[in-house]
Amino acid sequence: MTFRYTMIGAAIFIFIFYFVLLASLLFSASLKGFWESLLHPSTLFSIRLSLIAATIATLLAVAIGLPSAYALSRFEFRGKRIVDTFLEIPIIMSPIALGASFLVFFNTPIGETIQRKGIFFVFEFPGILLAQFATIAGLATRLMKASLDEISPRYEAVARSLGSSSWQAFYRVTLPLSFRGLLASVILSWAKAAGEFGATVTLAGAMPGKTETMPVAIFTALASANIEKAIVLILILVFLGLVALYAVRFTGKIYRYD
Amino acid sequence: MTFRYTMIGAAIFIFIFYFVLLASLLFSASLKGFWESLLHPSTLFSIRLSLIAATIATLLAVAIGLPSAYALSRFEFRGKRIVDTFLEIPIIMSPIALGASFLVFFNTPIGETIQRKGIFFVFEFPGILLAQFATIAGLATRLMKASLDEISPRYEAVARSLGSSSWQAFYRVTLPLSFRGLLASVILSWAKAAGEFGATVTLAGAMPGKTETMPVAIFTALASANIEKAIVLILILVFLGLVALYAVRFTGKIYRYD
Amino acid sequence: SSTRKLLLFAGVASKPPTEEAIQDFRRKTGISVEVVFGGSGFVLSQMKLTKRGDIYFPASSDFMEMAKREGLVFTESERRVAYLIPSINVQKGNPRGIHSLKDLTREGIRIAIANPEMVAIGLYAVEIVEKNFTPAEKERFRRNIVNYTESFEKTVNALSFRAVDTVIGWKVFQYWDPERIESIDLRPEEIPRIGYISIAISRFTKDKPSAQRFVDFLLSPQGKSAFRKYQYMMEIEEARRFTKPDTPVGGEYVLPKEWKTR
Amino acid sequence: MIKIEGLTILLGSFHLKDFRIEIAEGEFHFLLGPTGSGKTLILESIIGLHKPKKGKIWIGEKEVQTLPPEQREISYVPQDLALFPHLSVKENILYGIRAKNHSLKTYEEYVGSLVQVMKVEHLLERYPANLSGGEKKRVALLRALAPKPKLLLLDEPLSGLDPSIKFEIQQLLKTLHTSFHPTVLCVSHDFEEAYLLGDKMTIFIDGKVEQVGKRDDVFLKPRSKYVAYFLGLKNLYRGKVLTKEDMDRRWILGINGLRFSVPASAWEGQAEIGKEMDLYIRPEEVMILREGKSVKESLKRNIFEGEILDITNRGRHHTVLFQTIEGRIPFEISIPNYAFRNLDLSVGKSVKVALRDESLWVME
Amino acid sequence: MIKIEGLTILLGSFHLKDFRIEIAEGEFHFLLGPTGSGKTLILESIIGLHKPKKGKIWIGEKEVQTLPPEQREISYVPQDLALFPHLSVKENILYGIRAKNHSLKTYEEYVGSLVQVMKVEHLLERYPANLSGGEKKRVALLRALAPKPKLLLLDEPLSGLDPSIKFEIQQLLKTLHTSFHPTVLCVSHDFEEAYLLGDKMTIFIDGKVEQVGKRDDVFLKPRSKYVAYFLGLKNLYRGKVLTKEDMDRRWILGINGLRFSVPASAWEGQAEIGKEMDLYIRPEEVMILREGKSVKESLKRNIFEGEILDITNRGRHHTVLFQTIEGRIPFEISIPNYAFRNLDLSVGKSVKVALRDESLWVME
Ligand SMILES: Nc1ncnc2c1ncn2[C@@H]1O[C@H](COP(=O)(O)OP(=O)(O)OP(=O)(O)O)[C@@H](O)[C@H]1O
Ligand SMILES: Nc1ncnc2c1ncn2[C@@H]1O[C@H](COP(=O)(O)OP(=O)(O)OP(=O)(O)O)[C@@H](O)[C@H]1O
Ligand SMILES: [Mg+2]
Ligand SMILES: [Mg+2]
Repeated sequence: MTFRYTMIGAAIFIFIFYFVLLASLLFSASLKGFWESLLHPSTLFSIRLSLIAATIATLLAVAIGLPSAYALSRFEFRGKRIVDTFLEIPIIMSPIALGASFLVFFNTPIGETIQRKGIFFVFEFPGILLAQFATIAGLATRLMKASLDEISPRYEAVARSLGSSSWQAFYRVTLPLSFRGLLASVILSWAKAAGEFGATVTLAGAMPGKTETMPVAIFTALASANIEKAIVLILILVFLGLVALYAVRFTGKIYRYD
Repeated sequence: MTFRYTMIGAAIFIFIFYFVLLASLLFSASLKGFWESLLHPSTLFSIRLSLIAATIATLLAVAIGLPSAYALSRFEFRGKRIVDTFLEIPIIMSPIALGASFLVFFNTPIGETIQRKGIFFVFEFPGILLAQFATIAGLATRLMKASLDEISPRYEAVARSLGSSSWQAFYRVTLPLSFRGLLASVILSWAKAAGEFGATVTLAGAMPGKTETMPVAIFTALASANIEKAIVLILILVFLGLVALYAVRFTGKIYRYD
Repeated sequence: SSTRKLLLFAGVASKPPTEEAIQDFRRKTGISVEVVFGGSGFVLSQMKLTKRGDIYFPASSDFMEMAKREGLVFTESERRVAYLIPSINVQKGNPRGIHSLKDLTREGIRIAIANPEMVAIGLYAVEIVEKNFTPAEKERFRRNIVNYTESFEKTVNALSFRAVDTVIGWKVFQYWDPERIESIDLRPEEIPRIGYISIAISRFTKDKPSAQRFVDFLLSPQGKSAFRKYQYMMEIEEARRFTKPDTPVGGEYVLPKEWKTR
Repeated sequence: MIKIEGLTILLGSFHLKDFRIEIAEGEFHFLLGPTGSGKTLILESIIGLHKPKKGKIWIGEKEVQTLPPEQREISYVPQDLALFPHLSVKENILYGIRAKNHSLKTYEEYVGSLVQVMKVEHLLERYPANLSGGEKKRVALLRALAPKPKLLLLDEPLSGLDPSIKFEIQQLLKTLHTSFHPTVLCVSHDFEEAYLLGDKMTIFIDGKVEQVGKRDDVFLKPRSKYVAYFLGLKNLYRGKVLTKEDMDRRWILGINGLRFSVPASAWEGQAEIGKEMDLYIRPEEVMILREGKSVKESLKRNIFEGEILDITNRGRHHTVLFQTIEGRIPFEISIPNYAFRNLDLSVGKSVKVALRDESLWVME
Repeated sequence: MIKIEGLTILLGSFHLKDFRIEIAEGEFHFLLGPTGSGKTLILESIIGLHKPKKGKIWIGEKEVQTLPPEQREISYVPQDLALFPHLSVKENILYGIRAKNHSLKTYEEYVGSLVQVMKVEHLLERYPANLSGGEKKRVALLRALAPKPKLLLLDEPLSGLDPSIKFEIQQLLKTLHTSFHPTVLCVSHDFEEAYLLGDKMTIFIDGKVEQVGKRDDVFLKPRSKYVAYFLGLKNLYRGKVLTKEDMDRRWILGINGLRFSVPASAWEGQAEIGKEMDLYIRPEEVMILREGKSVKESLKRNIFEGEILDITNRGRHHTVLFQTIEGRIPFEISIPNYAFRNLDLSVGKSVKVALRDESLWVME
């Protein structure tokens, strides 16, 4: 069975690779510094800011991504392939480039008008949301589409033949059926939003007490040579992420489909 | 049909969102500066470095990710779920945290030994590979697993019953059948590696002419307040990414499966 | 306006004293200052792209030169805030036994310097090397360089993470991470220049008087005390103790061609 | 009840042109066609899930092709049933009534009797994942019938089932139809199923309606070779009308030099002498003659001598492959086991067979 | 040829204990069981794709359970065929010979004759995507047979096919087996299929082997109610042995006050008086008596008077639901169409029926 062991061995290797990375973080953190850094007001602020921003950004991404995912999963329409391709823009685009593009955009006449007449994004809280939204919208849509793809369209077909409108069929049938998968997508997107750095720091800036999310705080801690704090912040971020991942695993499927 | 239009509308919105971002970059670039920056030796170096590094990192990720993906797709083994969970570590971990973790790791006794006795990663070319590998290994494995999942295990079953060993069944049947899907996964991973910034800059540094990949060059351009150059570099990076995405779309399936 | 607010673009390296000074300033004047930290050049890009901000406070003098050149700040508003002395920085306990500039040319020493084309301390390092090394020593030194960092705080990181054995940096580094870094002083004749950090008012300011008040505050004894706490040298006389009496402050040094990467 | 005209579906490489069908109130109509012939697409067009290229659809007096599915009052049981896994059996059943905001009160009695007929009382609180295959089918049918649809569409309700469950569902569908008389359009590729359950059927091959009619009209009188082939009929031969006799009440069909006397009633149209036609010999109506036994006058017209080539025991009956000596025409004969035991047949044996008039059918 | 003992499969909630089977060289053996009973898992265990918990498997003289699949010399045709889409038909067929590094030369003649029997000469250069359903099956069978496996495993080769294709493949499998005598283990849930093709069969319900035997032994003499139910047999009644007669050559079975005279050969074991047994009446062997016509002596033992409750035309025959006046026992009778026409039956009519000895079978 060397074939089997080779293949599984590779999988175990990847696991060990990431595991060692996490372990070395733990190994390097000092307990004393940990509590000190954790309970520091600026750390608490960053944690709160990250949680709030990631949550709102995720909600926005779901609000726009769920219908998009539905459209991509169920309908044929002109330009579907292009839309689908564009969902990968945030993957191929370096986050810093993404953030810079926003700065450039807000420097164009349209962008300026938006900021003047509407909401200020640059160096403001909405900027964090925008950066995180841009980073996760594609991913969230993709993941939710995959969840919806798993639900046979026949359920909706039957619901509609029984008198439900397309909206009702969507929220009475498709939504509950794909709920677990959607939830997992949302949690993963949330974790990614919470870890977003490049676009956030470029668009919203690293402003302590204002736009300094966890990853940005890691950056400033590193940049001001505060390694203990950086490690603690990384650990907190990874912890949050792992909790999120665990939550994803936990959301196994309830229903067996036939 | 307002349901349909709402859903499709959301999808179109996401498209426009990313499209406007790209358009504003184009709008802001000056043609003269473009050629100048593009043909500058340091830009050409960064492009070459990015292409080489991303390619090697992708090859490494495939070398380890393909067997892992196979194991995750076909075998049951203890700890499979944990391995699967760890593939998402790079998603939940901020790239900057990932890079910093490597710095921390190479600061531990094990890490130091590796560097002293073996290869130096920090601020060196292998560091780029390591950073990019760590960023894409999880994604590449996930994507390749999805491609393999699409190929019914019955093909292998039949091949083995006809006398092929498991290795032969893998490369004579599973590999050609999933080739297109694997290729698409590889290209997407490559694009992500090419766009990797946070981990690379933290681990491998930003040494012009040595470890300055495209995204790092974008950052240094921004960090040296050279915005024109940054925009041009972003455009080049996005162009490379779009070519890769187009290549992904182009690798449609050849075979209809029954 | 009623609630006056200033936007400050600041180099992240001087984050702790800057934050303290801002607090003191608000307590004193009621004007709050929002600050975008980052690499000095990176925040300059942000200022340029967003056409916002009242004050620019880079952690490295060269970006101030660039800002002045590009007309992003009022040239006449520039004030020097603190003075910096270059030194050799090594890992705590000096495991590689580096005691002098010459030791940097030893085989196998891993050196980082800041990018001399972007960051002032990088340029200073080059000048130190050019001035004190023979061509052969210079060659060995250059072989030992493993990284140009894009900002000088990254040089500190490199040392903190023990990614390199030594960096040519500011003497003040040792106070930022005293558990991991110590400084080896250069001999006074080896120091070509005294570095400094300065502050200036941005062209994009909408409230120049308040901005001016902040600059003035920073230069007042109260403002300076915040920086002193972090061992910055706030008067030229303090710096002169480590140099020859005629060592210039700032000024131009043209990067020799061989050091150019782009 | 339902009428479709000019239905045209174009989807990728699939083309269906000008499909038409008409189903009377209370009829159990089967739409039969080979796999991939577009049956499901036709159902989906009727429901409104697929937008056909062209075509008109009436349900009752109403033209419905512009209505959304939820207003067409058609219930649908897809092949995979698609019971809502997150709802209990009861909630599944009541889904349609609730979706239409109708009062449960008015449906109580009707649904109650349905529940009884379908024997699902004891399942009401369970979830679909905990039902057996047959139970699932019953619940799906019940869910479709509960909101009293004007039309019930079934997509291959009997395929892929174990034989015992299949039998149970067949019985149930029969009972259901006799008790509640819903108008049903049922799709299948299995003629036997359609024969057992359907009043009428539409046979539909290669995008063309080949035959519409009562089940016996189709079974006993297939209109074309394609239909015959689809029904799995054997013993088809190309022949030519040689003469007519018995005051044109019979034709003589020549095949390989043999003369078959076919009643003119076996063909609806007029057949001139010289016309080429297909003859179909129904295996279960061929009689193998016992030696020495007398033969009825009416059977004497079509007596052939030949040899037995093969005998297959099919459990409930035997199939004998017979070949005429003259003309070497092989045909299959199906005989009941008790008759087979009496006949003492063996491969290679020479026997005479007589063709009953009921065994003969011609097609153009 | 192949022998399996003590095969135990535990997989999630699925349990199979101590399964055993034995198949002789050249036998066409059917493994019959309801959906989800574990048939595919058994096949996979034999091939070596699934590692069973316990059990020994011999192929020929060799114990194979520790060998990897490629060394077991078993070919496999899965339900979905799994023709390699990236290989032409020819390459598909030669895959096995190539995989074993055998010389193509030595197989040329054999494969050539297979290609001819299977009628795929004209398809060799095509790719699987361009084949019809029936063609695909043929190629898959050919691919499995080409490397001369010791054993051929078929997973539901006939299910999900259009009736006409099904018929074609049935014929082909028959031809194949008579021409090349491969040892075949075929899995199915359809008894009729097994009856038509199989030499022997193993019936396997709820994790238990219920009956093993020749096809007629199973069909005519089901060993238990479960088997009978699985075979889709109707007319099962619980009765009690009342007396014996005719020198113990016949028993009298009492059901609802009626007395059935059953030949002792209808049960292999000894039955004491008072024992409860199931009686099965085979519908196609029941005779409806024509008024006034004389009855053979042997039939006189089991004549019952009753009423016709229902008549169903099943196309190739009619089913009559008959109920005895005394005891009110309902049973189905199946009669050929020509007999039905002569009998002039109608619902409600009183008739007498006679049970041939062949129609009676008892089970414990
Ligand atoms: N969404 C689609 N896009 C393209 N072609 C399709 C689509 N849906 C169905 N088809 C094609 O249309 C044809 C008819 O499909 P349909 O499902 O209606 O057949 P069917 O008669 O129901 O077959 P079956 O008996 O297998 O259910 C098939 O050839 C199928 O491949
Ligand atoms: N990998 C698996 N893990 C858990 N349970 C399984 C697995 N594979 C099969 N089973 C279960 O084992 C049982 C037997 O499966 P199997 O596929 O052998 O049945 P089968 O008799 O071939 O049915 P069918 O006629 O539907 O093909 C089923 O209940 C199935 O759900
Ligand atoms: Mg269909
Ligand atoms: Mg199976």
